[in-house]
Amino acid sequence: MPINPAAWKVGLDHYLYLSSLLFVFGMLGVLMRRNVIVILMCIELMLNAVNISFIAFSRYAENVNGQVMVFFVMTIAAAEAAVGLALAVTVFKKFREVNIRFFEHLKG
Amino acid sequence: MLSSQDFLFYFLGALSLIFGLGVVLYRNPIYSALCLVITMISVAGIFATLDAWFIAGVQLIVYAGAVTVLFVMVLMLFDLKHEMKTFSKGVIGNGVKLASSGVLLGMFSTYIWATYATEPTFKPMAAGATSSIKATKDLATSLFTSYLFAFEVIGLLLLVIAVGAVTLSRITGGTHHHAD
Amino acid sequence: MNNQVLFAILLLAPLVGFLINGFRWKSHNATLAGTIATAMVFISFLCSLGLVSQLFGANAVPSVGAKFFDWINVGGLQVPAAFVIDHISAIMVLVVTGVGTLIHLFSVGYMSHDERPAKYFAYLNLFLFNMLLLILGENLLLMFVGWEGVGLCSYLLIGFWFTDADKAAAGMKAFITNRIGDAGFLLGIFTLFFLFGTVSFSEIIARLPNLAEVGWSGPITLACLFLFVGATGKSAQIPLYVWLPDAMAGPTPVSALIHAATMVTAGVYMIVRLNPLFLLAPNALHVVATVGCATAFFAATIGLTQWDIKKILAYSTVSQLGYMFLACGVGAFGAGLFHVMTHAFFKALMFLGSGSVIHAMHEEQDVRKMGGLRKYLPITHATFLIGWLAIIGIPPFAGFFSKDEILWQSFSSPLGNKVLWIFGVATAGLTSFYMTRLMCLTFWGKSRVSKDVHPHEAPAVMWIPLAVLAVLSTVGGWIGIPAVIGGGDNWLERWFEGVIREPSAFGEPIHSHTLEWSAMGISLSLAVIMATLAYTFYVSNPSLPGRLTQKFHGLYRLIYNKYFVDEFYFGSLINPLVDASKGLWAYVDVNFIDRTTYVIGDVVRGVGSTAKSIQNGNMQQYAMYIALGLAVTMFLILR
Amino acid sequence: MNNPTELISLRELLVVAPLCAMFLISLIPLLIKPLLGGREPNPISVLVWNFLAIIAGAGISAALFGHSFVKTFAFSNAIVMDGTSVWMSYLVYFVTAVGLMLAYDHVATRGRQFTEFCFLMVSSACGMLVLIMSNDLIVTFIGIETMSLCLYILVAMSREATLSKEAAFKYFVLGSFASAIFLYGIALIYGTVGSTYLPDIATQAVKLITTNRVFLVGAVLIITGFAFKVSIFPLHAWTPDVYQGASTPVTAFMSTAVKAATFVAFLRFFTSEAFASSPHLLSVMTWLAVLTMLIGNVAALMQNNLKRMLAYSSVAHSGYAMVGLITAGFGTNFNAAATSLLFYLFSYAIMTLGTFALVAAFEQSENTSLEVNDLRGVGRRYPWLALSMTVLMLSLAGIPPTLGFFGKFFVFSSAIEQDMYWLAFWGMINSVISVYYYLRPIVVMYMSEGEAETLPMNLMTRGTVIVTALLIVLLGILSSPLFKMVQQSVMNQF
Amino acid sequence: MLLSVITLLPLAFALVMLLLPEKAIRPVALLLAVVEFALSLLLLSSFDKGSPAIQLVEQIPWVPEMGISYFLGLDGLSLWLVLLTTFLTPIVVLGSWTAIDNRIKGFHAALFILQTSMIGSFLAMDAVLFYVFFELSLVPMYFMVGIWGGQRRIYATVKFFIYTMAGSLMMLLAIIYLMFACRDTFGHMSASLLDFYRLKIPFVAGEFLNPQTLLFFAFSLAFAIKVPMFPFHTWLPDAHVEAPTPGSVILAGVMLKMGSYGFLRFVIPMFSEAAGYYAWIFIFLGVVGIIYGALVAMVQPDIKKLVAYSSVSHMGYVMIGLFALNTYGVTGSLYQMLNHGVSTGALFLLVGMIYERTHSREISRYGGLAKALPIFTILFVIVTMSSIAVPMTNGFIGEFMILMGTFEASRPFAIAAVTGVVLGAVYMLWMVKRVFFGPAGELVKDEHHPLHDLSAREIAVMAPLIVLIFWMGLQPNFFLDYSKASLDHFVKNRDNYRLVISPAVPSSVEHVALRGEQK
Repeated sequence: MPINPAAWKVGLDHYLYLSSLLFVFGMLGVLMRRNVIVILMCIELMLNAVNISFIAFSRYAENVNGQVMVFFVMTIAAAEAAVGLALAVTVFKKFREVNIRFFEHLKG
Repeated sequence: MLSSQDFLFYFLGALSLIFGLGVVLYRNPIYSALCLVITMISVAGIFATLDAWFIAGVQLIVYAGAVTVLFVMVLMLFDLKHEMKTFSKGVIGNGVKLASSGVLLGMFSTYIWATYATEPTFKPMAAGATSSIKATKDLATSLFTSYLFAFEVIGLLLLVIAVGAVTLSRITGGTHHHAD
Repeated sequence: MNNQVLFAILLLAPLVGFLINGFRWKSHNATLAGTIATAMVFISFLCSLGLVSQLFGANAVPSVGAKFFDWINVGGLQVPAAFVIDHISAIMVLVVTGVGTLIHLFSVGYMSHDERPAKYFAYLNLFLFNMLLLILGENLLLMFVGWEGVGLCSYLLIGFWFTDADKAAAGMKAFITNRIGDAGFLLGIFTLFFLFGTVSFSEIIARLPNLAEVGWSGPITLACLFLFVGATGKSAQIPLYVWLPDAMAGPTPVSALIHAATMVTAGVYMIVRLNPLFLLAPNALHVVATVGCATAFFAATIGLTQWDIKKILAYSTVSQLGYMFLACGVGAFGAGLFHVMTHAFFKALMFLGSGSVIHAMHEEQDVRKMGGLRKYLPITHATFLIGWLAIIGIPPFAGFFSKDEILWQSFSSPLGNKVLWIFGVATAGLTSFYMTRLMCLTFWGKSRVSKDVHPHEAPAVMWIPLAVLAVLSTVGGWIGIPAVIGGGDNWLERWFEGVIREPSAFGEPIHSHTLEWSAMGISLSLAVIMATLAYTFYVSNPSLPGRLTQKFHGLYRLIYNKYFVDEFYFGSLINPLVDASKGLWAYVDVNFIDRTTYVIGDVVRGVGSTAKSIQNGNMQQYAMYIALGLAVTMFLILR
Repeated sequence: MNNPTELISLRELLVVAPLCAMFLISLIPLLIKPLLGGREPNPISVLVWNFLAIIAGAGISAALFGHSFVKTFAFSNAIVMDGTSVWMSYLVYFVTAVGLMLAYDHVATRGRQFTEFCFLMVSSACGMLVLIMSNDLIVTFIGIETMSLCLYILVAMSREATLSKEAAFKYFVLGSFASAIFLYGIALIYGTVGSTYLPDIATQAVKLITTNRVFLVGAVLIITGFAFKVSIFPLHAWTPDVYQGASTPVTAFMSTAVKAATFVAFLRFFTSEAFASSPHLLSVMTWLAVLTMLIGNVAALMQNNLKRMLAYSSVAHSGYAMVGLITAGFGTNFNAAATSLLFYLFSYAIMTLGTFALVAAFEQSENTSLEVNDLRGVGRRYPWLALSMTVLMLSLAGIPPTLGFFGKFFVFSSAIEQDMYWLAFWGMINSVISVYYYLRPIVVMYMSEGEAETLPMNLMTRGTVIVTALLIVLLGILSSPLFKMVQQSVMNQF
Repeated sequence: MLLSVITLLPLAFALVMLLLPEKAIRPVALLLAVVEFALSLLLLSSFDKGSPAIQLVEQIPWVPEMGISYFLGLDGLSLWLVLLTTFLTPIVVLGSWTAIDNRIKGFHAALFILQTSMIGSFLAMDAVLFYVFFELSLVPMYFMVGIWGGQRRIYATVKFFIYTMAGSLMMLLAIIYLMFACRDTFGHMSASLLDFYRLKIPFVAGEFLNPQTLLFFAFSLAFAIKVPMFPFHTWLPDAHVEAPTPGSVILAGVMLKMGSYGFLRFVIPMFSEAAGYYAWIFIFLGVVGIIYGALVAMVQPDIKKLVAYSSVSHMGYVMIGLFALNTYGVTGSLYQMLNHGVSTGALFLLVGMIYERTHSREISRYGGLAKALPIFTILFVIVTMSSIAVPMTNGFIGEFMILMGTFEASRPFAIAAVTGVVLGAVYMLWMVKRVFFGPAGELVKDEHHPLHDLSAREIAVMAPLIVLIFWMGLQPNFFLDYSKASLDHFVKNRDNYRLVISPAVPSSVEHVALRGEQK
């Protein structure tokens, strides 16, 4: 990124960088954390990252649809969180463990 | 010369990134949860800098409010000790994971840069559009016209999820004894 | 009675006999079976007489023939089931049916104690049917049918007492060796067909070009050589003669009929039939002459040392067949056929005689255990004596004329030369030596018969054929009395005019009565000398041979073991082939072709197990695959 | 997008009528349950209600759209009802009905929560319908989510204690991971195109695909999202685990319906021929298809657990379907290719339903994990089941004159029509490999010694097995009418 | 109508088998098989020898969108193979009377399904229909070997199935390609052979990557595996040895012919240039197969395996005859297919009979059988003679023709092939000697279960075959006259081969517009 003041002027691209960075953070979390709850959190993080680009694009295109989508995404994210946590509870009740390394009965 | 809005962006962006990283890195899930809250708040702030006031609000309420609380509650429910093995083991595995994420990030940013770095920054909002009421009104309109169907399906989804979550919570284990 | 019917009866009578006896193969009644069989052959003998008679007299026709049905019609290949009797096949058909009848008759007595006589006679009739096909068939293909048919029958008859593994092996050996010849014959047929577009003898001969166009080599020569390969197989010439001595495993009448009188002469007959063709291939003729001469001499030497009465006769047969080919090779086809006839007489006689001897000695074949049988078997001895005189070529017995004709032709013919003649004469000497030896050891001298054997003369059914054959081998030669002796010209030559051509294209034969007389004298005197020599060896003072063999021990062992030819074939050909096949099976089939399929399977399984191993239940591993896949695909797509 | 004045018209309601009808009727047993004081109502009644729901849905869509395949947009073009929608919705109805029957019979699913189970399955079907009809990426996303979230729960709802929970959780995490990626793709597409409306994307793509890399990135992300749902090679890893862990009826349901619905959405996304102008995209997708077939088959080769083997084989089959998709997306003769793909989905769905139904028929308790060798002696004891199984296996292997053969035949013929010989060649090689493991159950059933143990007398399941086997043979021999219908439904719809 | 009846009736029979009670099955099956044979004899009367056209045609659109039709037709090439099939089936039923003792229902059902598929593949005039029957025939045979087979039956049957299928799938690709070639040439998709023949497929001599060469080899692979030709024969010995007697009879008698018939019907006429250009490969492999098969057969310790390898050798003759590409060769090959069907079928039946008595096929344990079982011996020797092509048996005509054709095509190969005549005699007669002659072997002389000679049923099984052996040997014209027209047409117009339908009926297939117009 060229170091000239113009480049520091915040534009659409900055928001997109931000969102992709956050997205990748979330992805890394999913890939590397072992605690299922944290994994769920990281997924939420990814969704948030996506939302940033949605809003940025919609602001950029003067087009409100992006915000609508974000609205949907949030709802679905909430739903996912609910189901995910419910599942986590069920799994925990069974395995007494939230470390995903314990869920490897199915393989091969 | 950077405007206040730009400073705000950098500040919030840095905040969200740092705490986003925190979510990933903190050994203790509780801390992760707290980082998540802060990240979400800062993301809400970023929404605000993009004049999406309503969404920012929703973000605060739904995420920072409901969802994270849910997480924390579940964590409390499990009341886990400070767990030892936080990250996946395996040099190669982690190497690949980091590498592929890195490559992805690289590609995202380069292509974004290639496409949008040269673009002019945001046009200033049209007069009157600054009032969040107007924006929210537009949002509502398109939500109930162009996206009516999606909206309805979302409703259906929520209902189903409600049922499903209840069901899940009341699942009873195997009636027969398991083989192993 | 028209010829069609005559031919039909002539051919089908033996077949009917075969079917009758074949379907009552279980019966033990030798007399009945024998009578049926003999009657059938005799019927066809009569028919052949009836047909041959038409070639004589005022309104003589050159040939009589009959066509029954189309056997094969494919493209240009038209093979009718057509048969012909001309001056060549007339002689053969008479010999075959006539001698055949006698031998059938003899068998009635010989096989009286066998347990499956009906089967035996069925085979014998089948053989005659095939032999007639061979002789009368108007085209190469029918001849080939008979050709393989007689081979099959000899296989069945040699292995008649199949419970003895060696006899079965001998049959197999005969069939397979013949098969090698037949392969050559097939190729010959193909070559001729694609040369002349037909397989019919008459048409082929009609379409022959003259020597000038053909030149001394080329496809015709190739065809002749192919056919000659067939002949060597069937007529037991070098290198395929090995089956004939073993073929003696069969019942003795079979040896007489098939392996002396008829089948083995088929090769000669085939060459004579195609003589105009062979006259276009002088190189082929040279090969024929050389092989014939070599076989004659070679077999004769082996004959010197054998102890088994039938083996001696077998080798003499090979040697005599060599003579016939020598004749054909020098272009004296008439002489060849002449010798075929006389040889049929005296060799059948001697085989049957030996048969009666063996019968009398209770299946004893070793001449060392015989001797002095003259007083036990007077008739057999008398007839055998005639046969002996005939084969060593004492005038006026049959053998003399034919053999002398051959020797003279080999000397005088433009295709002949001195070397052939010298070997021929030498062979004559050897022949008279080992034949005399046979006589001495079997009939003369003092008896070496073991006490518990009481030789007795054969019944009439067996000695009558002997008598008849004795007469024939006495007078049989007189139809071919050479001009020098008979004053008048040779009847046989006139008979063959038109159907058998002279090798005149290669130059003039030598015409000199003095030379002919002296040649005759030389061979005759040599025969007498060798005979007396043999007599002194084996009657006057029997110790001589022992000392002689001591002296030339190595040579003796070499000859005694038939030059180790069988061993050579086994060591150099058969065993390597079997081992190679085992190798092919073990290494090529199992370890290569089969293995490759396994290898492919293993590769697939290998990939499968990797695919299984990356599936290690770890969720984050799966997530990693997703991320990795995403990264890679995106990179590849956006590159 | 249309103007907000006329808010919603009857026509639009009609388009969603089947969906609504099905969903609302399926709610009824759920409402009955509280009235019974939380006691589980009689399962047969629940089943009947849900059948009513399905029949209502199917009937309405047949009555309204079955006769003529006119393209009807609704809700400001968010969804489209065309021939494809109608036909694939029939498939979904069929599969759901069968799934419910299996669930009713199966020990792992028929229990205190059968009502909820049925409800969730039907609502998952609703999600699929949305997915099939959707004409807008965001709607597609919502459809996928509805479908999947229900499935996560369904997988977990087995009575079996350990594996099902594990499977559900794995499925959930990976699924939401994939849908996050999918969503990011939507975001980028939205940003570049300015809309998520598929026709807009199709039109814009022609220009963007060459000029705008971000658009392509978005496309790749979306493809990845779809590929996960239909388990294409690097994203297939979840499939065997989940299929094995889930209770067999659920497996049957999701291995067929999910794949079919997702492939339709995938197809709609690929409508624009613009993608053909990105050569790398084609080659990469070709390789993905080939690898998918290969990995699926060779891994199935090594399995002893019947369910797992079938799971891998279904991976391989989505590879074959992928061939059809590629020919549709990159070929010149879109209709033919789309027809062959849809036909293949039909045949695949029927075969797979049959096989999993058979697996269900053989499961004594919810904990049985059926090995291939457990089929010993079935040939003697249950000749009809064995015969049907044989037919199913041969059909999966693509032996004529079964339906499976014609499915493969059409797919590969459209591949050859587009000169994609390489693809067809690999397909053939793979079907040779696959023969080996498809023959194994037959070998065990008929040719190896041993006695089959007595099976629970679950009529519907056995009925399903036999009926599907019959269908396979009949539709195989009479494949032409089916093919013609699919063809007409596709004709000029995209 | 007749063809469809003959083709599909056995399917109905198969259903009948499933519904019948156990004990009624064998007689009924025999009856039905005989009925089927009688029906098929009607073909001879309704077949017009004179014309090379395909006759008794039936054509019904099947998948018109792809130009696939249910298209049956009969001509001189297929007539005798169909009859061979229907002729062998009753013999097999009778021959398996005691050999198959369990699951008779299934066995006979499989047998009849197999019959349908074989007849169908001989009569199909539509490539896809042919493929369907061709593949379908694998399934019942797979069960026959797998259920009623010997020790290693499963290995053998799976190998057989996969090996054969691998080949035929490449053929499927080729067929599809040709269908589209038809569309590009004639404007409508078509899988009809008549259209395939009319295609002009570009061929570049000497280089491999051109359509005709690739298609040629794709087809050839499928059929060469089925035949099987030399390097692809590995499935055959296993399948034969493990198969039950009736299975081997059908396998050797008819199924191998499906391969050689494929060459005759598809490969050579459709890809004439390629066939002419690459003929030497096939003649070479054929000759190698003849000699190799004979040599390997010679050293087999197991009678059945010996016969199996002899099949490799005999089918080698068929191949060289076909690729001699002249009247004699092709005629001989067609005739040799029938001969091999009869003789090898008979051999397998005989081997099966002796196996039923002693439960062993080890040559070394036999010997002197001729004394114990005279009738059996006589029959066996007769069949042996036919299999080593002694004149006046059927084998001779075929081999003679083939060798003659090969001689015309290429002398060196012919001379090499003639050695097969000798080797054939070697391995068969050696086997005969070791099994039947010599002193009684261990199996023959043990008192515990003395061997009894052939029963009336077994003689009845063999009788028709023996009769046919001599009939075909003595009256080849009777058989060849039916095929002559087709064969001459085949050879003369090889380089643009056409077939017409007679009586010329307007094809009942209206060509449905293509699968969707271009986007």
